Amino acid sequence: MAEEVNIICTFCGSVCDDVQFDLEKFKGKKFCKLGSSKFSKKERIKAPMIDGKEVSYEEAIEKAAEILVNAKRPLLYGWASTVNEAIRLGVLLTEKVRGVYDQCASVCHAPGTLALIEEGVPGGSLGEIKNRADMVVFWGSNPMEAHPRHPVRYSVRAKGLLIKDRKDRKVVVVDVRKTKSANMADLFIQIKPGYDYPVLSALRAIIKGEEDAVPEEVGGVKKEQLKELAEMMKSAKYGAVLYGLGVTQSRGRDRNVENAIKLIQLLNRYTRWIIWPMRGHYNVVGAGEVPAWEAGYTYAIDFSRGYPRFSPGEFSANEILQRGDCDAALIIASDPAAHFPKVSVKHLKKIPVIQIDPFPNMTTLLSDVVIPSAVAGLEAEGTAYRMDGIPFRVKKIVDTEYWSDEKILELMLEKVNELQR
Amino acid sequence: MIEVEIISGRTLDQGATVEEKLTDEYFKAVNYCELSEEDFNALNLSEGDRVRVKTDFGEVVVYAVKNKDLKKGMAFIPMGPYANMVIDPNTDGTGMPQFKGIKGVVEKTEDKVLTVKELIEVI
Amino acid sequence: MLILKPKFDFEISVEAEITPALALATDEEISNYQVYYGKDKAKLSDLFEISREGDDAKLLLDGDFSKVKWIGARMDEGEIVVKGDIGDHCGAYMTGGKIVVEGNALDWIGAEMKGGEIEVNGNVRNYVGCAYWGNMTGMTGGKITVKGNAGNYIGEKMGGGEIEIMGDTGDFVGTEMKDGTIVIHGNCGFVGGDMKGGTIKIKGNFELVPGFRKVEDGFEGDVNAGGKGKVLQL
Amino acid sequence: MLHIKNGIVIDPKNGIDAEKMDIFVKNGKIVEESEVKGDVKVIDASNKLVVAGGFDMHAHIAGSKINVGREMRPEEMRTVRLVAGKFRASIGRVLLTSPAIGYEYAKMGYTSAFEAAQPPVGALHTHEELDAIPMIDKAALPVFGNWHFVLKYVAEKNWEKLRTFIAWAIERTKGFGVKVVNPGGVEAWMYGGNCKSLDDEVPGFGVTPREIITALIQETENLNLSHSVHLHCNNLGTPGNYETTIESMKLASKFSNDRRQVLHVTHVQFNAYSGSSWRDVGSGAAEIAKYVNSVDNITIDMGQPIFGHATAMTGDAPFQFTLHKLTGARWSNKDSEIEGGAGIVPIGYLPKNPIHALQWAIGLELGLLVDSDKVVLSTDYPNGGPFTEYPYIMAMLMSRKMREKELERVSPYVQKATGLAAIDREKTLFEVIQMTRSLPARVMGLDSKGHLGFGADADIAIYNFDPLTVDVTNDFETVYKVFKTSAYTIKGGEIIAMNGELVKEVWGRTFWVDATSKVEMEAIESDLDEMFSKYYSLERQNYGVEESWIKKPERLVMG
Repeated sequence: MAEEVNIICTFCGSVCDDVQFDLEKFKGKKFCKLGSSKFSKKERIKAPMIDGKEVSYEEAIEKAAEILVNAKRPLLYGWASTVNEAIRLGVLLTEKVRGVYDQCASVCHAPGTLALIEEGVPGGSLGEIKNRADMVVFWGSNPMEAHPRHPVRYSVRAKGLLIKDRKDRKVVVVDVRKTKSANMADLFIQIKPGYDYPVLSALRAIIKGEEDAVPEEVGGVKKEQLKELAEMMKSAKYGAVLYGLGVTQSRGRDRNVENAIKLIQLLNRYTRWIIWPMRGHYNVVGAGEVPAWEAGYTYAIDFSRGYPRFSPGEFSANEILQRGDCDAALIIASDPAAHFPKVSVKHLKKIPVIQIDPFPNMTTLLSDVVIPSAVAGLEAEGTAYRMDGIPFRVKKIVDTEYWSDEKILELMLEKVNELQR
Repeated sequence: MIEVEIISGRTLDQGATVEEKLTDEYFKAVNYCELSEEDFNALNLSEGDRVRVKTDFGEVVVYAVKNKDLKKGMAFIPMGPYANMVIDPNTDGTGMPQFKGIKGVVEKTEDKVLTVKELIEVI
Repeated sequence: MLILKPKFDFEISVEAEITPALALATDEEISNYQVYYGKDKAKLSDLFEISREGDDAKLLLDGDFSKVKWIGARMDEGEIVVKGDIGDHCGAYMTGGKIVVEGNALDWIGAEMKGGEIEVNGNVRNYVGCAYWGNMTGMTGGKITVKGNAGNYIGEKMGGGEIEIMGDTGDFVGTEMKDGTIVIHGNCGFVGGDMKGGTIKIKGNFELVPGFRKVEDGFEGDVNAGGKGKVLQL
Repeated sequence: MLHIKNGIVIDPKNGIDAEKMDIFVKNGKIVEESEVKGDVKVIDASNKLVVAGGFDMHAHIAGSKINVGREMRPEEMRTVRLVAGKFRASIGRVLLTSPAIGYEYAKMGYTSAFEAAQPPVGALHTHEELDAIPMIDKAALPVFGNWHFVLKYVAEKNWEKLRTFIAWAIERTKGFGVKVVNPGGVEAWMYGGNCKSLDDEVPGFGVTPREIITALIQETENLNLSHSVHLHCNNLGTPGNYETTIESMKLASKFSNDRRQVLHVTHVQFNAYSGSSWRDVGSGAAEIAKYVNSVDNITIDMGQPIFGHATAMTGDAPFQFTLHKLTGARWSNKDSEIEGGAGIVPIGYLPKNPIHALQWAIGLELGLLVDSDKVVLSTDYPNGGPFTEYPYIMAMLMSRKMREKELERVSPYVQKATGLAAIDREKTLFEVIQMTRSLPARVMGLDSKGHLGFGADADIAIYNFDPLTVDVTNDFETVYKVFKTSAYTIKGGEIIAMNGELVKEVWGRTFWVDATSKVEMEAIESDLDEMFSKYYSLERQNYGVEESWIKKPERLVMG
């Protein structure tokens, strides 16, 4: 008899928790393509390594501790694909070695955090979108490729309290290109790359009744079409703007999000609207929440003075690397060598790098110390926050010889304490 | 040679192979540039051809792919090491490099597409 | 006048919150003045060669200071001359005196400054005269002049004073600005955006965000903020 | 083992008012002298005040609200309190990081603080943050008043199911009691509305706040939970709302409990306004005090504003939006599954602002006019301001002279809109100790807290202050200063702080209440399955918090 267990998917920010996993066949029901690849067997980092030579966990961790303690300003980066218990130890470790804590959001949704600082975030949980949203706008987000089950479980086709059918809900996609998600929309609005900000300003002005201050065309969109969208938004009973990296990684970045939030604030004077980011990694929310309660900020945190300071233009990983402002790095649960611009990777190649990850990746190729770890949600348990902040305890369903991130960091913190004594 | 505005971003295949970066599947998932039909034809490309993508920030050789949904002048490269050779690394003080909406040029080339491992060597 | 020269190329950034007042301190105080070099606290003399010429309240920073942050922050009088480039936060919160940077400056120059004067001969990066994260008002007084180009967020949330950029600038010039004047001689990107008051004068091309109405001498807005800011052609 | 020698003890629960006596501690408990032998550490408490550790029964110290508050207010986080070394780095102006919360309470002689609003679906997050707060004992109150299960069972008048659901929910959230925030009003907010009176109908359910509150009191009493219903009233922050508050209190009139109140009404200052608009707004504190003093089944806490920075954060989502519109400040909102919502808005209380001064005066009126066995001292941290200013409130309550001095710097509007200036009453030190120690412990139903009798937890604060010689009405500055930092804070028998300096980091317990043995879970099984599959975005099997996930849980079984 094959044993089936419930698992919580640890790939994307949707954190689907309705998957039944067959341990014998090593296959899950209800997975999307991303989930089934996450929970499939693939090549692992075989053993801890120092300079390419296999060593014990203890030796690798000791070496890592030495690197961190000897650095003037180490960068500890990643965290989005591990659990809160590990992240918390990571924050403590960064504080101990007086380094810089940064996490994957800084190349993902951190501009949303900056917008939160400016305007707050009027949001809601995914269940509320499912239950109430009669209009959903995907702005610069492409769930069909980045969060494949989001439309079914939470947003487009999800049914709930007030929404009984797909027809009860209007779906709009705003993007600079016709994505796969645009195909499922009732309305697709294509804007010129880099013109989210003015389009949002125009929508606000129209909704406010000041359309004479809006030119005939904004960001490649005709005023008539903007008026149509504004009218749709105003007449929705409960709407949700779900924005993605199309907004945060292009011209305007945080100011785009800030402007969208101002639009939502305005709309709430007429009806109910919420806005929420389509967060990428399964626990990138935790990678910001944990440091926020431990150290006051979500990312780009410098501990060099023994207390936390925040400055994205100085302490985010890419600024640090491009300025050559760190002399060692610990990379955990992420792959900056693949996901950072060339000039940032260049500095990473120059300094000692410690990597903690289950899988070999491009960062492995430039790391001096490599420490393989267990896969959270499969081989290790712990807490993770879904994109809407709802906490889950992801599960351990198979045994492994690999150490969990938590165990690795616990020992590393211990070693650092010893070395500093 | 044509002028384009480059967008990088997630694709399903990129996501499905992201934990297997040193495999051929990942290589295939991220080593191409989508162009509009018009631009694709203007460069006299056929499937399997390579293009050199150049911006103020770097250049990279990738496979050319035709995408009927793209407007003329737009180019899409899946997020990853190839896109990152040409995107704008400047964060403008926000910490976030500009991964989307970078002006560049695309031309046909006979040069080969570097593997992931070769790519990191040349950085 | 106190003269500082970097002793070596700094591997990582240095934080040295020094003002012209330091020039009036004793040699020992100057030498032992605490600065930060990564996790290590350092003495000023560990990182810089220190010499004096005369005894006026003036600092001469001779060399590459692009990795040195917070120079002139909170200064209230005296003068600082930087012979090379300068790092972030130069002249932040300053209330008086003068800073001349002969090279380029990084981010946050003159952030939240209330008075005094800053001149940069080269380029500056972002957040010129801006408000720090979470704060409501940027610079409220004084003047910042940049001969070269500037980055994004120039004079955001500005509450007074003047910024003049001789070259080009990036996006979000005077966004959420409340008062004061910004003058741009070159081209720039997005201008305005929830501007409440103050004046922006631009000589080159610019992209005014929706929310402004044409008035006699230029544009007024942003209507989204119920603003009466002015954007004028120089 | 500890021997606290020659201290001047005030212990209201045990009727001790400034008596010189010795206290003995063993295994984290207060014991008789005969039990303490051998290696005993002696603390000389001569001429010092010895009291139980402070107990903050209503503060927002953990969970998504305060954390979003931190995230949206970096300007709050730039105050450095402690550089990392033997202890964690600790920062924050009014909003504090988790380590800072524990440290600041400890430095002030407080040893327990309860999180007053736990969003049920976010319970695990709340517990993670509670687990990150060192030094103190903790607990959290899950929020019930807009939860669809509650609305449904009240509509059906199915009390067995409601009772069972309460037990289920408290167990799943590892919560402590029944918190109710703007009952019905937050559900109405999902449609852009609110419930401003007790008889406004909740859209989609046909029930009223009156029915929700009454039913929740009834079933909380039937379960005889440690703590009563803990109510944040409807119509908060609105002129004229004191009438809604009194009306809500009257809903408790048919219930009683020998041990404790049957209704705790929280941060009443925000619900004690008379008048019909912000132009003629005044104080309704006297009327509320009159009512509370006339009954024996209601307690309140003050919700005292402190002049300076604060952050409004409540489960009262429609109120937070109103506040945003009123002030134009940043606004965060969170609609939360089918459970309710929350909002966050930064705020500052300015002495010269007539409304802020009014709020300040009303808080004090409540503290002065309500009997000391019915009103707990609170700022509703961080809504009214920092908990670190409790000593200010203590001193103000005890000194008319200090109040007169403070009145000089606030808006004169206070003179005409409140009765504060005319109040002669000065609370005694005994009463203030009662309001900060024994009463909150009683309100929460924790026998081992808030006093120094045998068997009590050895949570003790010692202050450099001789109550027999200091004149609290005239030496208010001394009083304020002394209560800011304890001479000793002892937690579970260990010295954790001395003279405002931390000595040792300890980790307190998290209390939670288990009433599941008093109900048959079968009653709601199929409802749970149905509601989860239809309306939640997560699986029922993945909902809730297991005890093993909490650092130091302490289960209180309701017999």
